[in-house]
Amino acid sequence: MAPEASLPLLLGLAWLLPLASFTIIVLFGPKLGKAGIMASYVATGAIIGSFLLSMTAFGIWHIGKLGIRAETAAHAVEGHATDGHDNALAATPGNMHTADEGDHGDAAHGGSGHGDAAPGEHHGTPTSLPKSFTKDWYSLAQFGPLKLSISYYIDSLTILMFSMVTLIASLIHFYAFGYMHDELHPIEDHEVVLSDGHHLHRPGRFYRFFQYLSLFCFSMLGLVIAGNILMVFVFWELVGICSYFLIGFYIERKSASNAANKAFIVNRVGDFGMIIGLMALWGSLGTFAFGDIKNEHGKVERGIFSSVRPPERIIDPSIPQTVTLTGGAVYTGQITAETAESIVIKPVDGEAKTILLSDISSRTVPAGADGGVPATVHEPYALRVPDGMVKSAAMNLITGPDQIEPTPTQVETWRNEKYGYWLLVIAGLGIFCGCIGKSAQFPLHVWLPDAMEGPTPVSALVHSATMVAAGVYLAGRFFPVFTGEVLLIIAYVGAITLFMAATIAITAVDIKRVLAYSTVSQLGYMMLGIGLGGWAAGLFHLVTHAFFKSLLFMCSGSVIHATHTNDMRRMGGLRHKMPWTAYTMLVGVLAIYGAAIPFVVGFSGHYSKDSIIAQALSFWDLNPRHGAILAGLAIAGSGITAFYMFRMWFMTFAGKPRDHHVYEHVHESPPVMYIPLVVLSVFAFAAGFNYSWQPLSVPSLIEQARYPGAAATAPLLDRVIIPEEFVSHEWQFHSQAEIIVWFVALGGLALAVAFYGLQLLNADEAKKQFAPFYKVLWNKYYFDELYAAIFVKPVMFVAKLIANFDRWFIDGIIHRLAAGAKQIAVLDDAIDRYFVDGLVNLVAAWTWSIGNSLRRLQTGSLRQYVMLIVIGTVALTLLVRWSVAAGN
Amino acid sequence: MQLLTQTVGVSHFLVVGAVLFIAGVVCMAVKRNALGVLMGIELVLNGANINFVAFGSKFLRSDSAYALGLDGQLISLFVIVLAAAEAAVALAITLNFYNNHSTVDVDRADELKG
Amino acid sequence: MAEALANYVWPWLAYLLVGVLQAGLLLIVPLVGAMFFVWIERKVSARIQDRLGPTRCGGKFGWLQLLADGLKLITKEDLRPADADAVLFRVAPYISLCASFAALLALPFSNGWVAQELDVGVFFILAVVGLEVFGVILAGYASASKWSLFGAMREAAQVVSYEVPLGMCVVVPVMIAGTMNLVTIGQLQAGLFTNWFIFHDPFTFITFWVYFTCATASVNRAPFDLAEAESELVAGFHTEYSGFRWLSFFMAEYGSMFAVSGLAAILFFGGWNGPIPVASLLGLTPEHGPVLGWIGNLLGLLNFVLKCIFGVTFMVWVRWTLPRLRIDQVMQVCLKYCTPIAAVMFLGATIWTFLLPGGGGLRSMPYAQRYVLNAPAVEAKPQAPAAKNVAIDSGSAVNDVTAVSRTAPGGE
Amino acid sequence: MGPVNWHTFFFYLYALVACGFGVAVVISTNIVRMAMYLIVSLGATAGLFFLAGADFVGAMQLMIYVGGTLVLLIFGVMLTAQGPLISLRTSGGDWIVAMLLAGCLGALLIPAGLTVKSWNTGRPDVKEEVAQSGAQAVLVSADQKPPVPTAGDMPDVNEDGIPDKQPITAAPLGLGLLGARVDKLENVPAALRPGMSGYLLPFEVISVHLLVVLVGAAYLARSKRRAGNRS
Repeated sequence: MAPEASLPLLLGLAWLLPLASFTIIVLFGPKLGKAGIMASYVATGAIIGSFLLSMTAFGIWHIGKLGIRAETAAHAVEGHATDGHDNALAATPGNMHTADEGDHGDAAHGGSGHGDAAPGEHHGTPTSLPKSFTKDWYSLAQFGPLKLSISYYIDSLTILMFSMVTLIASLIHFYAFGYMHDELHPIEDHEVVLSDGHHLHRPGRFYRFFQYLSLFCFSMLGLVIAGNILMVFVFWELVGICSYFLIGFYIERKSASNAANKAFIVNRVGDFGMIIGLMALWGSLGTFAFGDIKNEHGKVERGIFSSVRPPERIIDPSIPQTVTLTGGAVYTGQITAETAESIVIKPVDGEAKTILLSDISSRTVPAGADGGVPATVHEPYALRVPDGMVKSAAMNLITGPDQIEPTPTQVETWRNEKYGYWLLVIAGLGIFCGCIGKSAQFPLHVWLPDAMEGPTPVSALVHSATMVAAGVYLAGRFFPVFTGEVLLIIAYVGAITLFMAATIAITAVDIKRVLAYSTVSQLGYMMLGIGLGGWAAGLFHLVTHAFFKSLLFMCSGSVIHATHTNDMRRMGGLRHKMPWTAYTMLVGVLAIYGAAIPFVVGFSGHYSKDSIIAQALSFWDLNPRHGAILAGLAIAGSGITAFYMFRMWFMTFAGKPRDHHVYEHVHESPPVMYIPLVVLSVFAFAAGFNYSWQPLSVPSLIEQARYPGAAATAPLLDRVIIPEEFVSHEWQFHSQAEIIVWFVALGGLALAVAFYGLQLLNADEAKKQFAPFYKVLWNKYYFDELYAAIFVKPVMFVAKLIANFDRWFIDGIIHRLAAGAKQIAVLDDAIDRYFVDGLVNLVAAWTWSIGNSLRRLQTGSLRQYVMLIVIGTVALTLLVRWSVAAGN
Repeated sequence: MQLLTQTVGVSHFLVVGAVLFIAGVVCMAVKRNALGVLMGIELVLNGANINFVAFGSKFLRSDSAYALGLDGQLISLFVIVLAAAEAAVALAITLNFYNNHSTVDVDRADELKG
Repeated sequence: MAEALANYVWPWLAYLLVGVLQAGLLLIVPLVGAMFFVWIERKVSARIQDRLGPTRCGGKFGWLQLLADGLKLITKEDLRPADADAVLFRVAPYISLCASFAALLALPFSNGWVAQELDVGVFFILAVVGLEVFGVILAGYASASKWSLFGAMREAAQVVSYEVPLGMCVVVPVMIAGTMNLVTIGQLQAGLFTNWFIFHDPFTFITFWVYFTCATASVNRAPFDLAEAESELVAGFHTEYSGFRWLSFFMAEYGSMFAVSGLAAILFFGGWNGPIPVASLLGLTPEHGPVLGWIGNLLGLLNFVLKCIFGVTFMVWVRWTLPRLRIDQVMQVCLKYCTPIAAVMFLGATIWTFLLPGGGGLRSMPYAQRYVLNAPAVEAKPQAPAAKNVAIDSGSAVNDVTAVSRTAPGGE
Repeated sequence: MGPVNWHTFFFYLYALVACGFGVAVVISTNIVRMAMYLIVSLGATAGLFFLAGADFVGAMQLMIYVGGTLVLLIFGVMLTAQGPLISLRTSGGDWIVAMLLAGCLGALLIPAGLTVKSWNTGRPDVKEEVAQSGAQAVLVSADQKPPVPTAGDMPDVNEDGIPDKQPITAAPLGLGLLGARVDKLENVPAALRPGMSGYLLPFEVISVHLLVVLVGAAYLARSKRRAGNRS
């Protein structure tokens, strides 16, 4: 079965399996086994099934790639030669990426090969695998230009996400089976005090938890496989609602329900921006689809990507060109139209002529001002404001009442005057707003720590693989659409987020909150990476982080499961009691710390974080001002990360127990819980490697998904250049990053050891020393208070006003109306009873009496009837005769 | 004797039909015996039939172009057949009536009188 | 004939004379025929019972026996029960007699020798023969005697129910001939005896036997003579009768026997046509002059009467051979056997005639050609030589059949 | 006086019999006699039909009506057998009323029959009709067009207007019932002739109706003697 057929099938099944299990559990939840214990089997089975399917897709993808590699081996050599990085800036991405599919394996590039063949530029061999498969599965509706369809967009990134999500989700399902074990029995919730002073007693919700998990996985997978942004939005919201359900799993707890509401509402803010982005895109491009989809008429409809970064070379029609044919004929004139196989040239004298590209021996374009390629020539896959945006921005410029559609030349000139560029920026910003909300970036990060109210497996899922990953994933997906300005904003948001969250994490004492803030800051890293043009780096970090963060969360969950508390101040020395948890968690900590022997080997976090830092450095190199801030924040963040992570580990596991009462009851978690930890720790260690056999290395997979084309430019800002990513693989940036990060992180580690490991310094004194800072950090920069003051209180006030208005004014009117209606009804009733009914009864009485009198006519005597008939006949005939006689 | 020398026309048949018809009606009206009533009906139908046939025949009238032609005979055929059917049902009813009341007096059949 | 006579006397007198003459001729059948048949019956029954039968009066074979019987019956006293319904009692026998006599009106004794040629002759005869039972019922009722009443009731039930299969059987040859005019039917069977309808196809062959059974029943001859079942009801409906009225019942019975036999002869046995068309071979046809035509017709008359007598004798033979049936058996024979068989035969004959190649189709072409097929008139089809013969030796009465083929402008 | 018109003569004969016995049916009180009178009247009516040139209808009349009335008679005998000749007398009032009504009806119907002039006498053109129709006129030839009356439903008549040969009506009637109106052929263009439906549908309807009626009659008349149901 060909990949273009098998991949959608496999992934689609993998996507729908959790939905099936969700449906089953919804329908028969409590009846599945005792207290719904079978629900976990169903859900786990489903997710494992989709994991296996994803792995199969993974395999198929690589087999396809290997085929290509085999037949492109020849190109490998000079391909390697051609993409020497020094000439990369001048080289056009097109020819630069043609041949280097084969050499992702070389470690010289820090594992992340760059670029991949563009869809159009494949060697058309049967084994060649296109960059991405996209197609409509099912068209929901078509309203004029608005086409709603369920489609898929599958490239290596999709497959990678599928594998990662399903793997982690399966492990979390296993883990949750142990963790949620209490829910099998009726629960007495000690954190809920009813009005009568008793604790809440409720039946267990085991099956419901797993039903939510299944829905969650379904939504996430749907978001990943989505082929158009509308579908993305739908599943985006589904993910949101699932997180709402799961965070508010202990719905009776005030804090839990508050947290759920908070998460949901905060996400709405982001989604509002996202909707704006959607509108901007659709209103100007008229499509939701990512890639080019061949519609039922066999006509290829341009997707968002290819309309923002057109794959063909476009030349300003206003510039005359010289075209030489193989026959020797030479034409000079404007290119009025250019398609994939032919061009239409209009000589200055004479009429337009269509020429097949195959006949063309050479095309010369007059050089631009700077002697290089003229500015008016659009290279393939370079960012370009789509005509739609230009038109919708410059509509009011159309001259003449009769003109409806502007001419290509007009469009071209408007585009050169930067019309519609803002629309593109707004679209990008809108999409990014959604990402901010989902992955808890700087202004909207407040919901994530509160989300700790949910059961720990949920936190693990939310924080590693699904919810927050969605934001970064979408940012990565839309990377080709973002302009330089947007990218810069993304970078700033990420930097601020990572630093702020890291600092807050220093002072947190709730073990899960520490992890939550570390998640926020790591997400900041990813955003920073993407914003600096380090697309692959950001997504790479997303993957590795998914592994070790889920590991960390599950470990903390295991700890909480044992100690029944989140407060690290009551823990300590637990490593004696629960070795498995302790050391797997240590692996996780090392991974996020980025521990490594420089240039030799390291944990997964090491590679991903370093590639981000390297990108930051290369950015710094190109534009010093912004670069200093961003790179500085990033590097500092790594140090802080090291500090608070080790602080957490020491406080939890090292030293001697601070709360003996807790310590007594601590016990190692059951195997079903710590076996997933082991598995994950392996991944957390190894996920970042790039192997000589590259298919399994994450970066190369991500590279295969890269959308070709030069980096975005920021024409609105002066002197901001987004560097190409492969630049950061150069030795200088690369080595710099590794060394700097290594030392900074080591510093953080040393501090942590000093404070909490060996107790050389007293944390409380430091607390007093930096009281003001501490206060600010302890209160999380007063964000919640700020929002409460700015948004919540006014809203409450207005709501009260409106409520009063409603109660007194509108209700008053309605009550008056009701009273009036009642009166009318009474009157009406009287009329009905006495007038209408009277009338009807009168008629009935008449009918009855008439019938009664006519009754005697029916004597039952046949012969009288006969006589009556005769009389009737005679009378009738006489009547007719007389009438006729009267007639004439 | 003047009567016998001129040809007969439709009118003569009509008169005969009328007489039979009236006889049938009176028969229906005065007979208390259900069978008598039936015979009255037969007479009435016959009167009607005579009219039809007379109208159908073409040499009974001076303007034979306007005669019914075969239609008259066809209709009278239908009438005859229907009369037979009617007689069958009526006899069956009478028999039932006789079974239940052991008489055929139609005046006794007035259970449903108002 | 009437026209011919009208040249000499007043036309009304001429008509009167002709009418009287024809009636007289026909009366021979029930009056003389009845006596003759009684004699035959006696002789045949005697032979069957191994006796001699009447031998005394008259010559060797008791020739005069029939006359003696007539005299005896006429001179008998005419009795009437006291509380009989006088009028009906008197009228009843004459009704029967008139019925069976009227049946002879439409019976062609020879080519065109028919008292009143009716286009619906078959029908007419059936209807009139059916009327005979009327007198029987009246007699049974009027004589105010249980036996008579029972006999009458049986007779009524029997005859009324046997009308159904009888009609069905008669329809078969009518369908083949395409007309109910007995003369036409007879002419259609002219020629060799293979043209007789009984040999037309197997179905007609079977039909004839069913017809004969039903006819025997409808004229209540043995074994269907329950109306005068001597062993059960003294003498059935004519228990109270005597003398000439009794005689007229018998004349009616034999007359109707003659009528149904004649009908059978015309419908199945080619009427006046002999097995071999001697007349037309000898040229005794109206074409060769009226006198020869008359002689030919005389031969035809002979044929016909012989056939009728054969039929009657057959009935007599059956009577003295078979035992009498019970009333329920009679009904069974009628409803369970004759009716279905007749229906099936009708179906089969239809299929044979119209669907089978060489089935012959309608024998009377004119309607078929001019109206049904709506096609130009041609001579009869080769499979139907009878129709050809019609065209050859068709007498004055045939013209209504052949005229079309002469006058119809083909396929307008 | 002119020559007696035998057609007329027979008409008056039959008419007298029919009317007389019809009235006799009304007057008589004995059911069996009524039946007999009725049969005679019906027979006379059949004769009238023959005179009107509708001999098929006449035969039908004889067969069906007379047969049907025969059954009537039988029932009359059976149902009035016990209590010999019981007759249900009718009150004089009924008689008077009925007679009044009969008078009204007669005053209505008989004049109605006599009003139309063209109905009072037979065809005046009989003679030339005979002259030109000749012996062949039994079936219509297409060159004859109405209003010249066409044979097939019109017999030859001699100078006294007596139909001396019965017309052929059976086949046209049968064809008419089967859907081919041979008597109307001349008025219809040849193209339409196959499509002339005639009376096929009514014929079928009547047949089904008859079947249903017979079944229903058998059902009604079946003997269901329930104990204590005899009043």
